[in-house]
Amino acid sequence: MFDFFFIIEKLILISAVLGITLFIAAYSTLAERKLAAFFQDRIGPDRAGPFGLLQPLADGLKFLFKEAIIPAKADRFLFVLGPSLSMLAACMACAVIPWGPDLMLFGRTVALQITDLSVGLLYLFGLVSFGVYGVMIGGWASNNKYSLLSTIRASSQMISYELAMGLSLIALVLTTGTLSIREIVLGQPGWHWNILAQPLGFMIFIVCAFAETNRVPFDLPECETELVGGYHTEYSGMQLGFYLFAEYINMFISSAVMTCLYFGGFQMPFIASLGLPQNVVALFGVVFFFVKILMFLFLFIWIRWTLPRFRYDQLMRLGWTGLIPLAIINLLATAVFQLCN
Amino acid sequence: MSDIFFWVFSVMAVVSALSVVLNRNPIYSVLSLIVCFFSIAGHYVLMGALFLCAVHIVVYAGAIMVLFLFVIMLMNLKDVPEFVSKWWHFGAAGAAVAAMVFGLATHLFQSYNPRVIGDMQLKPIAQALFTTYAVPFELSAILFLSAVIGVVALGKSE
Amino acid sequence: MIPTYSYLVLGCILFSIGTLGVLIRRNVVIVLMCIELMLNAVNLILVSVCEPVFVFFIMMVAAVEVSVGLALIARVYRKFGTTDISTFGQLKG
Amino acid sequence: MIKKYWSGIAASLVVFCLFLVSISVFLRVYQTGPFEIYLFNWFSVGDFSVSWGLLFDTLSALMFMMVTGVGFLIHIYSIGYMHDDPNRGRFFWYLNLFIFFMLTLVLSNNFLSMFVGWEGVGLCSYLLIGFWSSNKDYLIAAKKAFVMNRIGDLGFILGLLVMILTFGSVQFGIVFSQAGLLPIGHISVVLIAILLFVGATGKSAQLPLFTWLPDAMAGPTPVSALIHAATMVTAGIYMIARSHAIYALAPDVLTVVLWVGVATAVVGAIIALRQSDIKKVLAYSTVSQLGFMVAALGAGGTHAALFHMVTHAFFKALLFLAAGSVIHGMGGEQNMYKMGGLRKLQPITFAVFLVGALALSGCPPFSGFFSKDAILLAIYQVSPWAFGVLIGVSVLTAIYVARLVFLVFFGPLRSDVHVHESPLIMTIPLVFLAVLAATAGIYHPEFEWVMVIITVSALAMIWWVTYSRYAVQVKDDRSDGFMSLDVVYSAVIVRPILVIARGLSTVMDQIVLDTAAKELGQTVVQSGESLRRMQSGSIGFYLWMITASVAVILIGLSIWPF
Repeated sequence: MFDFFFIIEKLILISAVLGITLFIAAYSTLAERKLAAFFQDRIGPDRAGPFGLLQPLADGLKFLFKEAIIPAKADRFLFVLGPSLSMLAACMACAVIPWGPDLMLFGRTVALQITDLSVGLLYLFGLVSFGVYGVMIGGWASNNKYSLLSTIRASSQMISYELAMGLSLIALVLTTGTLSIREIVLGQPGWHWNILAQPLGFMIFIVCAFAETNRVPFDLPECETELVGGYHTEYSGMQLGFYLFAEYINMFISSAVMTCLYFGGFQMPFIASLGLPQNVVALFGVVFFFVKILMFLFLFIWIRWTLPRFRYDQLMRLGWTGLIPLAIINLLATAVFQLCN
Repeated sequence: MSDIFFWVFSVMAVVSALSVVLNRNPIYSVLSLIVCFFSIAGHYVLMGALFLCAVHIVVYAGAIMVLFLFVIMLMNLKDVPEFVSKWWHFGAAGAAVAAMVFGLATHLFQSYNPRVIGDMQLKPIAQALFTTYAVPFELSAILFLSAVIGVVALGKSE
Repeated sequence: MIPTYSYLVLGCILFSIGTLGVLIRRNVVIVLMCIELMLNAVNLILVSVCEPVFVFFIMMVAAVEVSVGLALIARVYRKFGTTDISTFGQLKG
Repeated sequence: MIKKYWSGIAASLVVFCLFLVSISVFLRVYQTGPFEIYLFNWFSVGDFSVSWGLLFDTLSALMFMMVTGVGFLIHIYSIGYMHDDPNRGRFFWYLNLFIFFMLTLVLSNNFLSMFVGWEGVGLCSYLLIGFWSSNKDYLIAAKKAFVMNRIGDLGFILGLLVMILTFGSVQFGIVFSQAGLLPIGHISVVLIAILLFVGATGKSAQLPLFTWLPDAMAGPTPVSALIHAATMVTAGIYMIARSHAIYALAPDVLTVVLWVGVATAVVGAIIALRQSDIKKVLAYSTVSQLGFMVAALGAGGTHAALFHMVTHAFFKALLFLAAGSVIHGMGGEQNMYKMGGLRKLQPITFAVFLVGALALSGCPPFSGFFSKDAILLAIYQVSPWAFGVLIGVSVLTAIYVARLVFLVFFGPLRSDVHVHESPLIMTIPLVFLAVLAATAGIYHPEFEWVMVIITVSALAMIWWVTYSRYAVQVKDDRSDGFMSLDVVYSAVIVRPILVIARGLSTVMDQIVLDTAAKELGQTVVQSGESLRRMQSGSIGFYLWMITASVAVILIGLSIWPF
């Protein structure tokens, strides 16, 4: 009944995926600082290792060895639960991303995906909404008014932008006809990327992705000028590290999701006509996938150091009176288009 | 294998449901209810209703429970006495529930006919929703719309 | 593997726990949550007899009920300053 | 600019699209015959089930086209008429809702969904009559219309029940084919026919339920034109025409229908003679013309009735809208004795009004002549007496129409208002309607030359006589209370009942009944007092009661051996 090799294969895959995710998330913190320095004509961190390449390691060790203070009036259990939930939700999203085409190893077909859920898109959507809990619980448990305020901001912002995100996803599902991420990727070979069918949907989605990851220009929950440090004001040590790290993981995952949904995932144009062996094709696919993801990560960082932050009411107005009607129009147009076909 | 999961999920569901009812801290009640919903979602997976599971999580864990958490955080509910005051209320509640379960049991167990769902696909459900149940479906859309308007009207401060 | 009546029994247990909560809790938010629990118990039984469409309708109604209910509760809280169910008596006939 | 008009434009566009649909439907019905569209199953109770469906045959396609066509023109007109009303969005909302319900009424393939439309148009009428809700009189008029209609609706509902009991269905096809198997004068068929006619009496403003219609003029003028002249009031006519298979089996009922129609025509025309409010004249004239149609139905002249219904829709809508244009120009004045000489100040309105007036009074080249002629012909074959009465009514019609025209458009202006012609957006629909009102008769060009000569000479005489009386030297003969049926009702029914009641109250009530009633009342009050404690307002208590009741029911069910 148990396929021993299957288990081994999946275990290797899971650890590889988690490792790569954490690695990229760690190094995107460095990239963030280096790029910020570049944009501001500074040098940036350069002390830890050559060109500061060991900086993430140093940061991680610092977080690990600092004392994790739990405020006296905080709810101890929830205070610890909050960052853990954030981290968990961020990491769980890796499970349905198809990282590349199938490999042929030792006579077995190895799918480079932890699991191909038939409702993968809904799974991702559920995780996005689940991510709200980490912020809410942590902020409430801190028993600090600034934390609570930014918690309320964060959660209402996430809920508002989830709507527009869901609507743009429904329009995407109308064109692809499937909820499985793998099938969505396979459905856009060569240059037939979904961005061409759903340009407006993609625009809405990327704005919502920025809002869901609390990145500038939507980083109101962590707005230092108004709310001290945001929902993690009271946090320190590794728990704070979890919150900060979860943000970078979310950034990475949402880049991967956007690539899969709208930019063809691991699909590479012209590769099919070269007649290469399948494993090589798969390797190229993985590399190309990561190239696209890195470009999105660059976009995230670029925007952060370029745009100012919204005011809170502007943010809400953009969500409710801008994006949601736009998403509904997009959905209707897509539906009509599909009906005519 | 699925036997073990069944028991795990069932025990989780019952314990967390009891925790919803018996916990004195409303926040913990909400969290217990979330756990309970996740274990019910686990049952759905066991029954092969993957799509229902996903929708269940998106709707309940993703939307409804967030609302509860929101409301409870906004109102500081520490000062409300959590349980009914008179001792006989507990007894009466137990009796009423017992009577209900007895009545339910005698009826349901005769007509209960479980079916193995296997792989409950999205397409047949959607087809049923848009053909056989088209009218209730549209009506529930209207219900939703009126709820949205109603909530906005209620939430507005005069 | 899984006994025939298991889901029915589980559903009934959850349902009665929910009912119990409705009857013995005084915080109206918790009462609403217990009603959600009851609805989910019913959902579980319905899924086990393969009626997915009804589950959808119950979910829809639950979402509507919760949003309107919570809005009402927020309103009542603003007016009376409490969510204790035993203090609401304004609609007395 | 656009912001001010967008609600009207959007609403009009919708109706225009419907009108295009109606034309294509009509052509299809004309070419390939009637067809039905099944929509969905509404509900099933036991063996009885009702489904929604659309039936397109000549009758419904004709109504479809008329409702949307006239409706569209009136929508356009309303854009101009309501342009500075702060609530015009709501107004167009109601108008569109009305069109929806009217089409439900006309296009449904069974009596029950037809009844939904029937109630719906009543509701819209209520909403629109009371549209200017700051005026209390208008609200009372709206309520009156609603209640009067409800009396008729009760008849409709009872008729439906008898129908379901007899035939087990409300589908047109099944009901009519099964009714054909019953003998002539079968009691349930007669009952159905009478009860349905009661319904039609309410909706189509027949004696004795017509008094709501003149009061309904409280609404904005386009509403009067659309609902209370062209569409909703024809619902009763449509319903009787639709169920003529049933009426054919109940000849006695047909006689009743005929004479009710004749009486309504007479009463309406007489009252119209002495009104001073321009819209009231037109309202009573509508009552009178509806009487013509009902009389034609009673005489078995379904085609004549429908023909008159269509032409009447055109010229009465035209007249109302032109009257609206007059009122608009006069700054809201509706009293004809304050008008006069508008022929030079509002030339377009005058021209179209004249067309409508000639059509209404049955002058030969215009549509009214042909349809009225057809009705009179149909009635002559059944009852010469009714024919004679209706000829007299036609003369009365010509008189009050001439009076209206001369009072409004001729002579000197009898007030100091600055009168202006209405904007193009109002006059263009008027011109369209005028063309229709003038030419709609061509589609049924059967007439006797004798009738033409008689009519023309009679009209000429009437117009000559009335000219001197109302245009040259105004004779103030208004008497708004005269023959108002409300007065009659109060004298014949309400007063005697009050007198009898007063007499009874001294003898029976105070001595015999009071003690009994007091005791009974005490008991009720006391039991209510004790029951009132059930409604404690406490949600917790209610939840307890619910749970306990469910428990009791469940246990009862399991103990009871079903």
